Amino acid sequence: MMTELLLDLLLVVSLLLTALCALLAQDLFRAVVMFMAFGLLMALAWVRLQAPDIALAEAALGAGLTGVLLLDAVSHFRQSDSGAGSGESS
Amino acid sequence: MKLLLVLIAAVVLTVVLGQTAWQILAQPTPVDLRELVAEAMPDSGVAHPITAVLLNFRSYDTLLEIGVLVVAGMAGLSMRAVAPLEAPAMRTSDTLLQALLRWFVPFLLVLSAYLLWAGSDRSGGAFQAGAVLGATGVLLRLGGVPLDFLRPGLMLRLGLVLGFAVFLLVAVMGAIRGDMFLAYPQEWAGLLIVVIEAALTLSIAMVLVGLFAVAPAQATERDWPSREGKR
Amino acid sequence: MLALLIPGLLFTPLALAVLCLLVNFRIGRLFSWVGIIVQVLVALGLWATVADQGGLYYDLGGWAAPLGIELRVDGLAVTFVLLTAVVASAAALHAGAYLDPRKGYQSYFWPLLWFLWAGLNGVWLAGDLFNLYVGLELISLAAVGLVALGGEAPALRAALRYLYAALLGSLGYLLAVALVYGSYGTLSLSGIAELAADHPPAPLILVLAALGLALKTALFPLHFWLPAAHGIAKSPVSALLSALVVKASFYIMARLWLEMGEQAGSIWLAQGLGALGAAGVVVGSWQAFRQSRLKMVVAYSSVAQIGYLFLLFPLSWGVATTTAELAQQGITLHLISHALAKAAMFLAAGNLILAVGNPQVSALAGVSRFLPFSLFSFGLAAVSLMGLPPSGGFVAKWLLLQASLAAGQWWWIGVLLLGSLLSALYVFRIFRASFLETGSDDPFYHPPRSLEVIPMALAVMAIGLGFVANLPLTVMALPVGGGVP
Amino acid sequence: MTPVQLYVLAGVLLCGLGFAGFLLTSHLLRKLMAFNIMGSGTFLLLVGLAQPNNTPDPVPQALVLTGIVVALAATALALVLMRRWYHLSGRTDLQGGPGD
Amino acid sequence: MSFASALPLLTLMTSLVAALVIFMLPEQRQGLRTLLNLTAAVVKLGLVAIMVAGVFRGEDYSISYTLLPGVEFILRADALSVMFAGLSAVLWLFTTIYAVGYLEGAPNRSRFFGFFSLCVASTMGIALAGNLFTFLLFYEMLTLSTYPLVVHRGTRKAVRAGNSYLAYTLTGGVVLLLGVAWLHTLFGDLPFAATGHFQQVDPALHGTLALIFLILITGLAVKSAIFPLHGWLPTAMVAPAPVSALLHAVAVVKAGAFGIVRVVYDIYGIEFAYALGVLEPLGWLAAFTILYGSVRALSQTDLKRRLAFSTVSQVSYIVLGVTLFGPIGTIGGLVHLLHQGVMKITLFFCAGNYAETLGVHRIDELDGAGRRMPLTSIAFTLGAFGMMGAPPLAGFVTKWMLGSGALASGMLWVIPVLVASTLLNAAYFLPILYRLWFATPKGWSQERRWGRLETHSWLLWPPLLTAALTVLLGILASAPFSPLSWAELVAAREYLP
Repeated sequence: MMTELLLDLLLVVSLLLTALCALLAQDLFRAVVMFMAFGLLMALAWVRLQAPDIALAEAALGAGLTGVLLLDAVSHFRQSDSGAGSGESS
Repeated sequence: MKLLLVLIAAVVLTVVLGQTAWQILAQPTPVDLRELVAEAMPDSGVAHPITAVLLNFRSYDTLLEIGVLVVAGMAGLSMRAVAPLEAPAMRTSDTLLQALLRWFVPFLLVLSAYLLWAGSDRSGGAFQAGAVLGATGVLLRLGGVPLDFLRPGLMLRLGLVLGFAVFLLVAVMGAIRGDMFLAYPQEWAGLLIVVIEAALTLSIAMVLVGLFAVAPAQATERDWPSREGKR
Repeated sequence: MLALLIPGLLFTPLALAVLCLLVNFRIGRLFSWVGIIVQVLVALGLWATVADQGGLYYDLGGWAAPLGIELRVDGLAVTFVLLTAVVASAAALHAGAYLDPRKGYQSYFWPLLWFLWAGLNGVWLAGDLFNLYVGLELISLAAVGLVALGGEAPALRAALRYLYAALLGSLGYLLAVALVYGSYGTLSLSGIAELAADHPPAPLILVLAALGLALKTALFPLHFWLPAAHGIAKSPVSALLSALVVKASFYIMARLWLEMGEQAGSIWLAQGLGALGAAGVVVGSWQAFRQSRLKMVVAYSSVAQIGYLFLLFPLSWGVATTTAELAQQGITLHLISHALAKAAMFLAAGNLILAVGNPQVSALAGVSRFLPFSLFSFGLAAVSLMGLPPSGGFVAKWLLLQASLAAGQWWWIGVLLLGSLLSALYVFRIFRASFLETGSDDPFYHPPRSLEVIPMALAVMAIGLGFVANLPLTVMALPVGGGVP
Repeated sequence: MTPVQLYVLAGVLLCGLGFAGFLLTSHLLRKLMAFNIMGSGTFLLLVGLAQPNNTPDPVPQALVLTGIVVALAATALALVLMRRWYHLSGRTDLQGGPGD
Repeated sequence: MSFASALPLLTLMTSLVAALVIFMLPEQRQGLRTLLNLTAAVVKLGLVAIMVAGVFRGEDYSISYTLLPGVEFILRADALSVMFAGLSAVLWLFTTIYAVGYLEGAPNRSRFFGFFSLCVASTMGIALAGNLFTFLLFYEMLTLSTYPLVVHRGTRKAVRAGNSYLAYTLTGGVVLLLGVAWLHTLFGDLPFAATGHFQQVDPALHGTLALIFLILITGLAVKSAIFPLHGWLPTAMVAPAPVSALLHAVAVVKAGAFGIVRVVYDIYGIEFAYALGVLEPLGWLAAFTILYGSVRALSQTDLKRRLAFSTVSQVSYIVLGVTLFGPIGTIGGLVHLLHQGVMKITLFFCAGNYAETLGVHRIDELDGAGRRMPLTSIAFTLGAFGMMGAPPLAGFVTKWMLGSGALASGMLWVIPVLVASTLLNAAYFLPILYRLWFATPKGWSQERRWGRLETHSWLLWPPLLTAALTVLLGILASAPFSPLSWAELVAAREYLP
């Protein structure tokens, strides 16, 4: 019981950390990779919430496809834009 | 200033939301849909409750949701004509990716078929299967496989709306029979749901690949000469 | 009868969306003409039936409410369905002549339009919170697609800003839905309304929904995305967006408020929303006055007119039932007359710009002499917009004044009266420009009659609403009578 | 503390995080990720709040599935628009550029 | 719906339908347009005549329609409304004839005559409105339909005048709306009824009622150009002469004055209003406006502007008459509503003739115009003497009644105001008359000729006829159906037995 809760806690903390990294990473590429990791961790969280269907969908759609789409976009922007994003926030 | 304001707003949101969520968790709900779902399952035509909810009890949501997907696909398609499909930049010469694809694609196709089939009695279903199929398409595109059906034309648009059209036809059949919109005849429910799911899988994949394909390819310096000046 | 009308209403727009996607612009136009006839007839039939027999719940898929999704077919919903049929038909007919069929991307106009129409019908009738979310998203994405159509840089920019605002707004609403489901275990609006008395909803639910939906409705100061999106889109699209799309999110907000406001609302939320609405009236009007481009004037005017809608909240919270009814009637009439008038205005503005060949207000000199018809439609619409009699807008303003006086909330009176004057300020700026004489030569292109007649028809309806307001007011008050047909 | 409470808390925090991220970044791609993070938080709340004892409730799970697809559609559309906007203006935000 | 109850609606429709058809007519169809205009004017005159006869016999023409729950749209012909309707119908006929001649060959005539007809329709609506709500509808419609007439010339100056006109009248309309809505919230729908509604009202509401009275009068005072809300009137002079004639004599300022009459007599009731103590301040304001307008008129060098300030002054006679508690004062005010219209329209027609024929706008250019245009100048002279109140002209009747009314009600301070105003009238009209008849002509640079007549015949007849009316109204003041006897009829109904 306790270990499970610890595992859950670990999962939640890493969820938050990856989310934070995805938002704060200077490099856009790294941000997207973090975002994909976030998606995979979300899939795990869904398993823990007794929702295997969502877990599958999250892995396939959330992490997988969204990630690929984002990555492709990054490579599109990348040449001129690496590391500029968050710095422009006003 | 903005930073401060937004942070305060976000913190307030988090605290109040957390507090409310806590109260809600502590109180039982006056209605429990689980029982209703369990009662209605035998009439749903499928064995998996989530599939039953998605494609039978709340099928109207799903119908509109596929509509959203088609709209997104269409809006994307209307943007095309900047990057021709055959743009050289799209072709990759990465042999590793090519090799990977050769092994990976069949696996993904099988996985997609499995997910679709599994949907009626356990986890899985059209969305997951469609997503996997879509991912396969995206990989193929990244690998430089031309995928002729993505050329602008009737085939692409037909693929885009096929699932939606099938769903819609089934929906209106209910009304034509004198029943409610979206009602299935009970003995046919299982089969109809499978048909809808199969068509949806194809369309979902199509929309996703389509949207991926129409995004303008990497811009070259001469496309935006003013860029440097702004920096 | 209803057994066929409701499926017809849901099915035709979606089916037409599919059909139109598969063909080019001209054939799509042909299909759409047929679709328009069907939709208008069905909407009229539905309205007449409900006016005659009262409203009802329609269980989609044969599954009754909390498990399935029910449609709430009451007087208010069918009134808006009819309004949508009228305005969307006008915009579609106008677009058929206005858009250039030679541009390939224009063929996407029809399917997007039909999806938008389907989404709007869905939202008016929805009786389920999550279904409202999906409907809202369908509307938003279709609207974004319409704004972006053609993919020019300014349009893209407007579309992106719009899309992002819409996404954030929807999430706010979805959060509220999550909280509702967590509290009640059901999503059915009627079910929640029954439960709300014994299980008061958390105040945050309404606040979140209000914020999210206010962003989508472009309530000041969350209106930043609206002028660009409505001002840059093609005129028929602008007409749809201003007349109907922003109203959909407001409608959801209003329905939530009327079901849960008594328990979850507070005087702060009610007065706060009203105050923001009032600020929107003033700021929007002033901004409209300062715009140099004709369509931007009309777009900012939407920001101002949307502000009035939010007076619903203070005027229906903690007041006598009759006062709240007055406020509801006033707001509904305002919504309808604004929809008609604003659509007319955008279409007329489109015609004027087409004729003058220049989007600036100052380029309108001489228009009154050579293009009196288009200007006159614009003027009639403006009469309703300013709330001057005889028009739907005036009757709405009258009811709102009555409600404010009866509620003893005199501060809204100032807003209503000042708003009238401010709207006159920007409207008459346009007339001033067009009454200037330029000379005896006619330098303008004359749009075809078919283009000119449509805004006139809408404007005449906006005016005529002032004379027949009693009828829609009676019908929109019809509650659900119960039962399946 | 039960696991569900933990995930609900995570949902709340993700919402706050995504909200702040959405407003504070100007890069369209980052905004989009923030939107998705906030969306994930909302979905966690939707499911988590509905099953306080962690007995699965198929209805909210189905809703979340629908929600994920809608979010994906929006994301994909945003990406297409964003990439085209970048193509035409060379910008990845909406602060300036043509038509402002 | 019988013919009798449809009469008010038909009267309204004649000009409304005329307006719509005229809007549709192509610019070149001048003959048809003129025919339409004149037919509509004559038909309307006929309908009003029938109603006048009917009301005299004691018949009641009324038609109502429920616009909203609790809000009625009422058209009703009572003694007061047919009085105003009759004035409008008669003067509209003259003005139409005049306008056709005046605008010959000018552009935008479809627009002009369309809005012209709408304007008259609104005035008819104001006359026939059966309750405050209906009155408000037409009052606002009047604002909208006169704007295109004011800016008709399309010059920057005209457009600026239009702005000022709108700024005043729309604000006034909004204020009036507030008052009407407030009354409605308190008392529901209030049809106009002789002796008013508030005899038995709860004394606790007196303060509120006084405040609402102030609001209503403020809203109405804008159009009736009571100081300090008169600023738009002189500016609006850039409009074409027939428009000025209509604005000053019939439509706009009279609508305001008529509204004040309605509010005082048929909503509050003169006795209640007097008891409330709101009449006397209004009387002072009217008196001040009378003097102020006259003094300002003295210093104007532009003919139309001088006439405009004269209007500011003269319209307040009506208001002054209303505030004099007692039947005689009432009669004086009501009669002036009609007499002033006839006299002032004569003056504006003449001013238009001078401008069109001789290109004269300033008073010092009028030297010797009487010899060049004797008929016009005779008409002008009659109008001017009428304004000054010289017997036996129309203006004398009103001043006499006002003076007697003041004496009867014991408001003696009114007498010096009347005397001073008469002197001032003389001071600004006599110099004009002197220049017309006795100064030597200096020649006119933009003179135009129309064959034998001194000016275009369509421009000549209207002022001659209205001038003749000025004389007749004075001489035949006590004849049956004269304005005076009609006003006596009205006054008899407005005071409690």
